Amino acid sequence: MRFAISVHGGPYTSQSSHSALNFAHALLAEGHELYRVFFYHDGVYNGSSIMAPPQDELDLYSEWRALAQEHHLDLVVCIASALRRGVIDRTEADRYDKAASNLGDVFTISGLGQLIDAALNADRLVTFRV
Amino acid sequence: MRFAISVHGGPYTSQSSHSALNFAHALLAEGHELYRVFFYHDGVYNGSSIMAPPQDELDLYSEWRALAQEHHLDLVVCIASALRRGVIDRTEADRYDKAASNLGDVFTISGLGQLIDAALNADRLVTFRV
Amino acid sequence: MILHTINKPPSHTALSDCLAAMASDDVMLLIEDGIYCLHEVAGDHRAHVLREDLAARGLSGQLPSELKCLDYAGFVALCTQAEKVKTWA
Amino acid sequence: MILHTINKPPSHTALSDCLAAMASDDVMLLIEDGIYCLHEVAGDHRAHVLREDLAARGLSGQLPSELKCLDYAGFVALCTQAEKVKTWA
Amino acid sequence: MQIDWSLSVSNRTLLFVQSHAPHGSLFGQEGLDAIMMGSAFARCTVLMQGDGIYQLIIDQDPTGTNTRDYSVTYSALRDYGVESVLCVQEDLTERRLSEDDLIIPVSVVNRSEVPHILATHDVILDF
Amino acid sequence: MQIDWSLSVSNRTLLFVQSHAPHGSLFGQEGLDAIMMGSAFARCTVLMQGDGIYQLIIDQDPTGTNTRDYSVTYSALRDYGVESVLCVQEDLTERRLSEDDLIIPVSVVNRSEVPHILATHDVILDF
Repeated sequence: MRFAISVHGGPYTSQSSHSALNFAHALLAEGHELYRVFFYHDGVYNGSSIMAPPQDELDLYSEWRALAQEHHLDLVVCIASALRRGVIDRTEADRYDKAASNLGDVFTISGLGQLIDAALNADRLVTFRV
Repeated sequence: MRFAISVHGGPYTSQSSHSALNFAHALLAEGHELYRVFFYHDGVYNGSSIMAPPQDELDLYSEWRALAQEHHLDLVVCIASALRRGVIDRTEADRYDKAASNLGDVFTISGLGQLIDAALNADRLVTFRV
Repeated sequence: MILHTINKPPSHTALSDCLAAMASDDVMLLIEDGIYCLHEVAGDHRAHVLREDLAARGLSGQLPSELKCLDYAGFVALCTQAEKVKTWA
Repeated sequence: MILHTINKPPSHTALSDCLAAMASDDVMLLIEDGIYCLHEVAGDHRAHVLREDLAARGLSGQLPSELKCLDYAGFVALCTQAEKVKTWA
Repeated sequence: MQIDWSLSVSNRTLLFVQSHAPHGSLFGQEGLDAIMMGSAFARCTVLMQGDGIYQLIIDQDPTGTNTRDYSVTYSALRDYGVESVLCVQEDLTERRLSEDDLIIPVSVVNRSEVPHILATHDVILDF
Repeated sequence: MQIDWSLSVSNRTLLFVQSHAPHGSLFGQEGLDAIMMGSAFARCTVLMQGDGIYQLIIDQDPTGTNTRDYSVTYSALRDYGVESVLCVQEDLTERRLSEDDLIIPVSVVNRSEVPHILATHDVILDF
């Protein structure tokens, strides 16, 4: 079955990122397809490549990165949510004249159409909320 | 009277940053002293200099920056909260081998001792929560 | 005298938690989404509402006449009159 | 058949909102802080709890015997059996 | 964004559920952004659930809070093809609100009808 | 961090209020960090209020959630000089908890005593 996941909570701040990651692992282990993970609201902070969590805590960014590379996942951060929260790639940094960018390389910035597309084209949309 | 403010919510995501900013303006206008603004939990995201909010919305980062420069404010983001959430200055970026830093120049990263110091040395601590 | 701030609607426990913890000479200020508690605190002489948050939520016309309405300067003044601030969220 | 997830304790409205919106053949899964609702849903044949979240909160020993306990693989299976997922937070 | 409606509109129906009060958090505003986007691709229904109904109160003036009055955007939903904005009678009553307090006409349903509303849409998006 | 206790300990008393369940959010864990820091500079009391009492449930095992079991850190509070961890009898009862379910000994107070607790500390830090 084809799943899509939407993540609303910021990493560490809310459990939703941890739960979404665990759920993604489980569905892939069961042989299902993960069509897309769409990061919305504070979920976009998951895309930041410059988080430095304590060494005895899960490194969520590395976890998403490893999972995405292993399974060729489509990890999308919502552009509107991300811009106002300061999660940007090089292109957006240039466009808005910001001195740095922080989006990790396995994440892409895209519009809300990607959420709607996932809702319409996946068999199941599972949202992890704050 | 000497005030201290603690901000727990992320910019835009929760109203707490807007409220704290409005409260800071008001107390300074009334002639009070603002000993420190301590950003904790998601409040540390206020220190990101790479947010790009829509043009018709308040630019919280610029607002904090202008207020701090006008009144020589001590704006402190909690180091433990900030590191795990990816709000870091150049020093921390180097220490943790991160490709970028994003902390604005009117903010400083420091420890929780700054919150306790503010609680003990200000006449009033006002917290803006999520 | 303690100033208690509430920033959640009646559907959360903030209001009832606050009321259970307030002394008779304490004061309360509804801010942010706490504004929606305005009917619940009507008649409580300790209750205040923040004018800017009230207007933002479109409820200026529903303010019970006995509720004291303050702007941010009044919020600051209330903090100076109270010995400390307790927040309920 | 709809799968309803709840991730807040009984002090929030998530549980009562969910119960009011559930059909008799829907199912419910307590996740995250929704685990703390386990006593409130005991006896409801539609209720399930997520094992990992239950253990994290130290309540494995308090699980009412009639409540179905699932791991993440079971959560995934429940999603496939349901037509869609509704979340309550 | 250019949309070829004849090609892109899906047969699946989307139910958007707004459950948060406005201004205190960004959930409502970002949820409405998602509704607008959804309306371009599918038939959409909006359910203002619980505290979500507060988003529709008329005459919101957030000048003093510096947040955004996005409630006016709800008035544009009809132009986007969203014909059905629902709210629950009990949610209104508990909050001392009536339809006259709202910025747009809504379809008022009873709480007992919510299970049917959830059942008759293909996908639910919660905010 | 080196602390010269004789110089730095304040006369003011701090009341830390923990009001969130653990794991679902980071408030409890970061609140406890603040308590530990506070204990180095002042006399501190901790009040586990409402859902905050859930933080003290014994035998939490977040291996499967990948969150952190910081509840064990509460056991160290006494060594940090924090002698008083309070909780409210009604909060326990409503959550079907007893003192035996908790990882540390607590001082159980009645809800009616909370106003006095708030009144008798100089500064309140809420989490």
